[in-house]
Amino acid sequence: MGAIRRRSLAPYLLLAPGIAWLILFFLVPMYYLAITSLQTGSLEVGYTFNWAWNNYREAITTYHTQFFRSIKYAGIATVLALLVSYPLAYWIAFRGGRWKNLFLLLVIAPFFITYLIRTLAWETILADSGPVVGFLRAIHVLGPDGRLLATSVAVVCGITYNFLPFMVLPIYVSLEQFDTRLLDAAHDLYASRTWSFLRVTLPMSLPGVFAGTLLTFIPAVGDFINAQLLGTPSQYMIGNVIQSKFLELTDYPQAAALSFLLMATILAIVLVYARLLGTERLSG
Amino acid sequence: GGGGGIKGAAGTTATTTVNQTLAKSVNFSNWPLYIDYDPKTKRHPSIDQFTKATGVKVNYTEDINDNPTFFGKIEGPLAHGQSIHRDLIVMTDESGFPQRMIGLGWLEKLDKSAIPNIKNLVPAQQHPVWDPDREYSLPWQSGMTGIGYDPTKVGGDITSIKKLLTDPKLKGKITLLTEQGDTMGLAMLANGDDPSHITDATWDRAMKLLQTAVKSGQVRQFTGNDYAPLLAKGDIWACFAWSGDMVQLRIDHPNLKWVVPDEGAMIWNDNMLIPKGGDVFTASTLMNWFYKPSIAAQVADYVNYISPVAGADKILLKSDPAIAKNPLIFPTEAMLAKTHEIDPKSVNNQKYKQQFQHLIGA
Amino acid sequence: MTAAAEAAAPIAVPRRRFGAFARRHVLTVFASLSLIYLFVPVAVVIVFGFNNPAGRFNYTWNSFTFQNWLHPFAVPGIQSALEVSIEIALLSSLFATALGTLIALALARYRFAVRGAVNTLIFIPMTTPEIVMGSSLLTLFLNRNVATGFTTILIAHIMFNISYVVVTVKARLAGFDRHLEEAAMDLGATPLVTFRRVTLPLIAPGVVAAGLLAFALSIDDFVITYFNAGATTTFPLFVWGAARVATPPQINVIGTMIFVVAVGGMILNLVWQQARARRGA
Amino acid sequence: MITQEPQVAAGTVDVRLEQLTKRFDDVAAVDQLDLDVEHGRFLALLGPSGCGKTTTLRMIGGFEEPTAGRIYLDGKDVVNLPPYKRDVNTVFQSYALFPHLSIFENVAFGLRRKKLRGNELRARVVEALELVGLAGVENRKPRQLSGGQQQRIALARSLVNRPRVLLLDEPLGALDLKLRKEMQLELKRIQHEVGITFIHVTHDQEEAMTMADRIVIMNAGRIEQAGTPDELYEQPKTAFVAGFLGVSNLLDGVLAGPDRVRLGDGTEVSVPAATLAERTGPISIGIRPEKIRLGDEHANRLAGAITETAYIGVSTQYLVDTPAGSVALYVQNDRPGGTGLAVGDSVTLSWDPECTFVIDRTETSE
Amino acid sequence: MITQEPQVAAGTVDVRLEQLTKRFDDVAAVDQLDLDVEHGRFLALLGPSGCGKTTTLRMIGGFEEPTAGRIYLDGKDVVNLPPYKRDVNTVFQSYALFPHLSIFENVAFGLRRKKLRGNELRARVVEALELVGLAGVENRKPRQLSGGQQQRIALARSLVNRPRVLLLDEPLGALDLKLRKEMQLELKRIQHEVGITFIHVTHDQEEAMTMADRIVIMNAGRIEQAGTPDELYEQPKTAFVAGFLGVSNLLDGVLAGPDRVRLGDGTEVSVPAATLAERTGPISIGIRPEKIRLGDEHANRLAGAITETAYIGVSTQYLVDTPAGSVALYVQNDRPGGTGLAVGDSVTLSWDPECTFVIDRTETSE
Ligand SMILES: Nc1ncnc2c1ncn2[C@@H]1O[C@H](COP(=O)(O)OP(=O)(O)OP(=O)(O)O)[C@@H](O)[C@H]1O
Ligand SMILES: Nc1ncnc2c1ncn2[C@@H]1O[C@H](COP(=O)(O)OP(=O)(O)OP(=O)(O)O)[C@@H](O)[C@H]1O
Ligand SMILES: [Mg+2]
Ligand SMILES: [Mg+2]
Repeated sequence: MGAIRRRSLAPYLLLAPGIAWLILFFLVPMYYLAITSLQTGSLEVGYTFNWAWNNYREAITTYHTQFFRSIKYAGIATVLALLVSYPLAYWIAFRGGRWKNLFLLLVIAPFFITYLIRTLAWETILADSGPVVGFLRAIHVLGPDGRLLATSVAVVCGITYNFLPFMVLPIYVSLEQFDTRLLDAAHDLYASRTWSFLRVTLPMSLPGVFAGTLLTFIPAVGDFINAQLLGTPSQYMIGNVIQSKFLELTDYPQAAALSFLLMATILAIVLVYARLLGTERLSG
Repeated sequence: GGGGGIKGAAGTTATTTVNQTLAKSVNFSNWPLYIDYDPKTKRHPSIDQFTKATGVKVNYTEDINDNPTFFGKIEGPLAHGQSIHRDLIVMTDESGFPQRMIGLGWLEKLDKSAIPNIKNLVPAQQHPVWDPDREYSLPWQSGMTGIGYDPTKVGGDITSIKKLLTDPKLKGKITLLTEQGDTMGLAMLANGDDPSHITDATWDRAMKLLQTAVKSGQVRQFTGNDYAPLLAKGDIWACFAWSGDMVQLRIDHPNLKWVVPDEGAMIWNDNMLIPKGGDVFTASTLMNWFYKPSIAAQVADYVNYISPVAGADKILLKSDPAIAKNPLIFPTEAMLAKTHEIDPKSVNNQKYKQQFQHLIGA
Repeated sequence: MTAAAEAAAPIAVPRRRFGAFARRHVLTVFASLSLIYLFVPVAVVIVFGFNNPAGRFNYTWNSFTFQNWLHPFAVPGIQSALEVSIEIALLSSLFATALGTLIALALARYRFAVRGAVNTLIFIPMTTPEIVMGSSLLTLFLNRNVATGFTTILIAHIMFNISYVVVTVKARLAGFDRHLEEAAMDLGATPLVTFRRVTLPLIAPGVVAAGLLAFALSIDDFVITYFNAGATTTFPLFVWGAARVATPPQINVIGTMIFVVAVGGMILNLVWQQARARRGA
Repeated sequence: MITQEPQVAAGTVDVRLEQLTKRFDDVAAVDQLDLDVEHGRFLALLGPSGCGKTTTLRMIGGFEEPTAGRIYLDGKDVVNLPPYKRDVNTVFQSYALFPHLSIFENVAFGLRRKKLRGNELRARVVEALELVGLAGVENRKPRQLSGGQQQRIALARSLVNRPRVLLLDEPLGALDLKLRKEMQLELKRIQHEVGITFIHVTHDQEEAMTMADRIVIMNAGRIEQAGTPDELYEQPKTAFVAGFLGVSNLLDGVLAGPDRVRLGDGTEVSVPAATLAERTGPISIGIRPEKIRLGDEHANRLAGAITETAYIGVSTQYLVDTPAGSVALYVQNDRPGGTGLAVGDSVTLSWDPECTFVIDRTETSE
Repeated sequence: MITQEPQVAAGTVDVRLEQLTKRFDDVAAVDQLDLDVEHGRFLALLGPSGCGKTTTLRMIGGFEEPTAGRIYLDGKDVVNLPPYKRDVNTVFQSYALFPHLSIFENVAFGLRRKKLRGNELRARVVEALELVGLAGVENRKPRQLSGGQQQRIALARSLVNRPRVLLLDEPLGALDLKLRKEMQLELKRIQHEVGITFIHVTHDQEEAMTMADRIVIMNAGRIEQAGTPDELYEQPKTAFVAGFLGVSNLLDGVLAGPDRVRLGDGTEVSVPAATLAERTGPISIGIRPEKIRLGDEHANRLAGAITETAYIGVSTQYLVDTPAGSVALYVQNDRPGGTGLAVGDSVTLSWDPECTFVIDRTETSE
C-alpha cells in the first residue's frame, strides 16, 4: 500500500470511468425496467406510469408455464453439463500434463463459433434425416418416425452444449489449484482412491462446481435462441416471450414485468442454492 | 426519471419533403429473393436499369424477414421521429402494420405526380380497406396462402385444411404460419367462416380449431418463411405455404406441390411504403419504375409472385410463356374466386393479437 | 504444483494394478468423447462451408465446392453486417479493456471503502441473463428517447465486457509481487513511470487475453445486440434474419473465419506467454 | 496408548532397502540404496538439496514406485502395495493437512478408514492431540493454526495410527529458528515416548545430530556414510562428509611414516596410525576448528597470521593463514572479553594428533 | 567509484528516527522508536518475527507513512517525501528484480531515472556488477540466475545509485545455509568497500553478530537494547535480550552483599559489583552456557546431575539439574571422544564471577 495509499484519491480515479459506465448502463436501466414494468399503454396512445401492478399478475397467470419450462430446461441442462464437465475438467487438470492449456483452449474454442451458427449446426446434426436420428431409430430409442428437432430434447441438448464452457472452466480452475500432495496424505492415511476422491478432491472442488452451475444455469434460464431454432412453440421458454413482447408486440410494460420476474426468480434460486451448498464454508 | 413514460404518437410530425429533385441515391429495403437477380453478374437488372435511366443509385438491402420483427426494428427510431435511413420499404397489408403506421403518422404520402404508371395498377387492388385511395402505399407483389406439401411423404394429395389440421397421419409433420392473417384466415375458411368480416364467434371457432391442433401435437411449429427448408429436408410433410415461396422451392424440389385448398385460400399484398424521413420524390420515382409493365414482367419472371401490374403477363407470354401460364403466378379466375382478404381490423385487435401470439407460443 | 510432481503423485502407485488402470483409461476415453462432442458442431459448420447446397438452404450435404470461400461476400448484406460486427468488437473490446484494467488495478492495489460494493457491481452483470440486460437497456433508451443503433450496441457491448476484463486482469494481478512496484519507486520511478515500465509490461498478457475475450464475446453477442440494434445489422443479426429464408453457406464461411481468427489469437497469446516465461519474464 | 505393541523385539529390522533405485527419465534420483533400519531407531537422512532424500522416503511410503530394488517393511516386501495398504505414515514437509476438515477430522481421518467410530475414535484423537500438546483445538480449521501448531497436528495425524514406521520429510523446514529448536526437542521426546521407528529427512546437519541416534548421509542418490553422529563427525570417510557435517580444515599431505604426514609446506604432523593403515599416495588430513588451540599445548603445530575474526557470542571464529593452507578455528568465549586477538596478529596453532582424521586426496574437491 | 563522496564526515548522523510510530488498525507495529544511525555504520535490526523490523524499514524507505514521529535523512525531514524522492535504496527480501528486464536494465533502472545514458550508464552498471562479482550476466533475465546471484543483482541494483543509506530486509532469508554464510562475508566486504550506511534487518542472531558493528534488538515494536554485539551478548539488560541473543541460564536470587547474590537454594555466588550497583529487590543472575566449566576451577560453584546431553559436533550440550535451577552448558569437543559424561552422572559446575550478568527479576518471563 504505502506510498500509493498516501494518495488515497487514486483508487477512486481509477474506478471512476468503468464504474460510472456500469452504473449508467447496468444499474440505471434496471431502474427503468422497473418503471416500465409499472406502466400501461401502447405505441399508439403512449405509455404512462401508474403503478400497474396488474402487469405482474397478468405476466404470472399468463406465462407461468413458460416460466417453469425455462427453469426445468435450464435445470436439466445444468445437470447434464455438470456430468460432462467434471470428468473432463478433472482429466485436463490431472492428466493434461504439459498440454493442459491446449486442452483448455479446445474446450473454449467452440465458443468462438458464432452462437447462432453453432445452434444452426445442431439443426443439421439433429435433422430427421440426419445420422443421429437415424442411429437412435435403428436402436429403437426413437420410433420409426420419431424426431429430435422441434422437441424438448433438442432444446435441452442445444442449451447444454452452448453453455458447457461456463461449467468446465470454473471446475477446472478449482481442480487446478488443488494440491495433489493432499492425495498423497489421504493415501498415506489408508484412504483408497475412491475414498480420497469423495472425501478430499470432491469437497475441495465444490466452490468450482458452485460457480459453474450458476454460470450455466443463469444464462440458460434466460435463453431463447435454442427454443426458437431447435424447438417449437410448445418448447418456448420465458426468453421467447420477453423477446417477442418487446420486439414484435411492443408491449413494453408486460415485457418489462416479465424480465423483472425472471431476475427475481433467478435471485431466489441462487440464494436458496447458496444456502444449501453453504459456499462461504467451502470457499472460506 | 422515466415516470413520464414512453412517447408514442407524439414527436412524429416530421415535415413532408416537397422538393421535386432526384436524390443521388435511394435506400430500398425489401424481403430476400424478392426481386429479379442475375446469378452470373450477381446483380439486380431492374435496379441497374433504373440507375442507368435516372442516375439514382439504389442501395437495395434484403433485411425484411417478417413483418413484426421488421416493425420492431424500425419502430424505435420512428417513434422518436428519427429517420430509419430507408426511403422505401415493403410490408404486408394483412400483417396490419401498414394500417398501424398510417395511424401513427409514420408514413409519407406518395408523390403521385411522380407515378404516372399508377394507372397500371390492377383494378382489384385500387381501393383496399386500410388505404382507400392508395395515398400511402402501392402493391409490390401479391401472394396466395394455401397448402404446400410433399406428395411422396404424404402419400397422395392433400387439399383440405381440415384434413391438414386433424389427420393423425400428419401428426407432428405440419407447420403453420406466424402470420396471423394467413393462419387464422385459413382456419376460418376451414370452418366455413368469412375471414374478411371477422366476428368474435368466428374468431373463437378458428382459435379452438387451431388450439386443438397444437395441443394434439399435430402442429410441429409456427414459422415465417422457414417452413421452406423443413419441407425441402422432409422434416415436415405439409404446411400452410405462400404460393411464391413454393414456386421458388419447386425449382430445386420439383416433387413439392402447392394447392388452393378446397375451403379456399388467402390472398395478400406486400406494399411499397415511404417511411417518415424518406425521400418522397425519389422513392415515388422508383415506384413508378417498377410499375412499367416491362420491368414488372422482369421482376415477376424471377420472383414468381402475383404481379399487381396489368400488362406484365402479356409481355411475359412472349419472353417466358411457362411463367405466364403458371397459375401460381397469374392465377386463373377460378382460383382468384376462391381467395379471400383478411379483415384488417382483426389484425390490429389487441385481444386477438394476444390470443394468437399465445397460440404460437410467444 | 509442477506438472511433474502431479504426474507422479496420484498415478505412481496403482499404475500396475488393473482396476486403476481401467479407471484411468475410462476417464481418458470419456474426456476424449466429451472433446469430440464439443467439436462435432464446429466440424459441421466448417464442412458445410464447402457445401454447394441444393436450393437456398444449407442443411443437407449436396456437393463440394470452393465457391463459397472464393466469394464469401456474394450474399447481399453479409459484408456490411460483418464490417459492423468487427467495428463494434474492436471498439468495445478496446474501451472495455481500458476501463476494466483500471478497475482491476484499483481492486488489486488499494484498500478502500466501497471495495465490496464494487466487487458486487462487477459480479452481477456476469450472473444476469443477457435477455434481462438487453431489455433493461432497451427500456432505458426508449424512456430517454435514444434511437437504438450502432452507438447503443457499442454502449451495451462495452458494458457487458467490462466485468469479464476485470476478472481476467485481476487474476493476472493476483500473482504479481507488490514489491516490484515498490522497488521501481525505490529506484526513483514516479507512480506513472512505475506503471509504464513495470506494472503494464508484466500484466500485458492478462490485458491482451482480456482484450481477446472481450472481442470474442462482442463479435458473438446476439441477444443484447438484438434488443438494442434498431435498424443496424451485425453479423449474428444477419444470420438470425437469414436463417428464416435462406442459410447461404457463406454464413459458415464467415463463421469459420471468425473462429479461426479468435482461436488463432488465443493460441498466439498462449505461445507468447510461454515464450515470455521461458525468457524469464 | 500410542506406544508400539510390546511384542516387537528390539533389534528387529523395521525397514530394509535393497538396491533401491529410482530414475526420473534417466536422472538417477536414488541409486542402488542399501539400508537397514532397526526397530525404535531415530534415523536421520541427511544430504544436500536434490540428493534423493524425499524420493527415498516417497518410495518407502509408496508414492513413487522404484525403478529397481526391493523394500521390506517388517520383513514383508511391499513394493507392490499401494500407500494405503502400508503400515507406515508420513509427515509431509508441507504438512498437507486437509483444509476443509476440522482438526478433529484431520486426525481422525486414518482411524475412520480403519472403521473406528464413537468413543474409541474420540479417545484416540484426543490422546494424540494431548501427545503433541494441542488438546482443545479439535474444532478449528488448519488455517486457524500457526505453522508450529499445524506441524504438530500433522504429527498427531500420523502417530494416531500407530504405524510401524513414521517418515518425516523435513518436518521442521518451514518453521523459524526458535520454533525449530523447540520442535526438535519435542519430536525427540515424542519418539522416546511412543518408541516408533522414525526416519527423518533433513538437510540441517545440526538438526540431524541433535535428534538422531543414527545418521545416513546421502549425496547424489547414494549413501556417502552412515553411523552415529560422533562417528560421522569425528571420523568422516570422505571430503564430502567432512565438509557437509560441520566445518573442517583439510590440509593436503603425503605419507611420511606409519603415523606421520608431511604437509604442503614440509611441516610434519602425527596422526593416529590406524587412520593411515593401508593408505598410499596423496591424502588430506582434517582437523575440526574447535579441536585447534591457540598456543603450543599440543604436539601438532602450525604458525600463521590471523586474517579474519568473527565474534558470534558463544565463540569467536578465527581464520589463520598458514604455510600449509588457511585454517579456521573456534575459540569458545569461556571468559569475559574474549581472547583480544585481532586481524594481523601472528599466532601458533596446535592440536592433539588423536583429533586428526585422514581422507584420500582424490576427493579434495571441496 | 561507488564509494560515498568523501566530504561526508564520519560521525554525521545519516538516519534519525524520532518517536517513530506505526499503527495498523490499532496494532502498534512500531512504537515510539528513537534511533540514530551514524554514517558508514553497518547496523543490524534484530528481533523476533512480527516485532516491526520490516515496518520500520518500510517507513524509512517511504513505503509506509508513520502514524506519528519523524524521519530525518541526513538531517532533512523526509516523512512527506514519496520513496522516489528519498536518497535511500532498499534490497527486498524477495529481491523484487524486474522479471521482464535484462540484468543490465534492472541495474540501470535507477540510473535511467536519473537521466544517465550511454557510456557513463554502461560504465556504472558494469562497475556495480563487478562489485558483486557478476560481470558478464548483463543480458540474462533474472529467472536465469540462481538465488544467490539474484541476491547480488538486487544489491548491485541498489548500490549503483550510490544511496546515502542502504536498507536490507532479510536479504539472505531465502538462501540456504551454505550460500547464506558466503553472502554474509560478501556483504560485509562490499559494505567496507563502498562505505555506505547499511541497515540490515534479520531475525538470525548469528547473522547479526557476525556482520553488524552495531545491533538494535527490537521486541513488539520497541527497542529492547542497542549496542555492539559483545555488549549485547555479555551484558544483556533484559531477560528478552539474554534469551534472544543465544542461550543463557537465568537463576533467581536476592542481594546478599555488594557483590554477592544468594540463589534460590541458598548457595551464595559473587558477581561483578558494578552489576549490582543501585539494585534492590528480586533479581536474576545470568551465565552463558559456554562460560560454565565442569569441575571446580572457578569461584562460583553449583552441584547437580546431568539430565540431558546433546552431541552437536563442535560441542556437546549438557542440561544439569541443580538445586538453584536447571543449567545448560556447552563443552567444546576440543579433544577426541568428548567428555564421556552421560545422563545421570553428578557433576560440579563452576564459572568466573566476571562472566555473570544481572537482570531484574520482574522480567523473568523467559
Ligand atoms: N517427479 C519428479 N520428476 C523428475 N525429477 C524428479 C522428480 N522428483 C524429484 N526429481 C529429481 O530427483 C532428484 C532428487 O529429488 P529429491 O526431492 O528426492 O531431493 P531431496 O533430497 O528431497 O532435495 P530437497 O532437500 O531439496 O528436498 C532431484 O534431482 C530432482 O530434480
Ligand atoms: N499491512 C499491514 N496490515 C496490518 N498489519 C500489518 C501490516 N504489515 C505488518 N503488520 C503487522 O505489524 C507487525 C510488524 O510487522 P513486520 O512485518 O514489521 O514484522 P517483522 O519484524 O518484519 O517480522 P518478520 O521478521 O516476520 O518479517 C506484525 O504484527 C504484522 O502483523
Ligand atoms: Mg525433499
Ligand atoms: Mg519482515
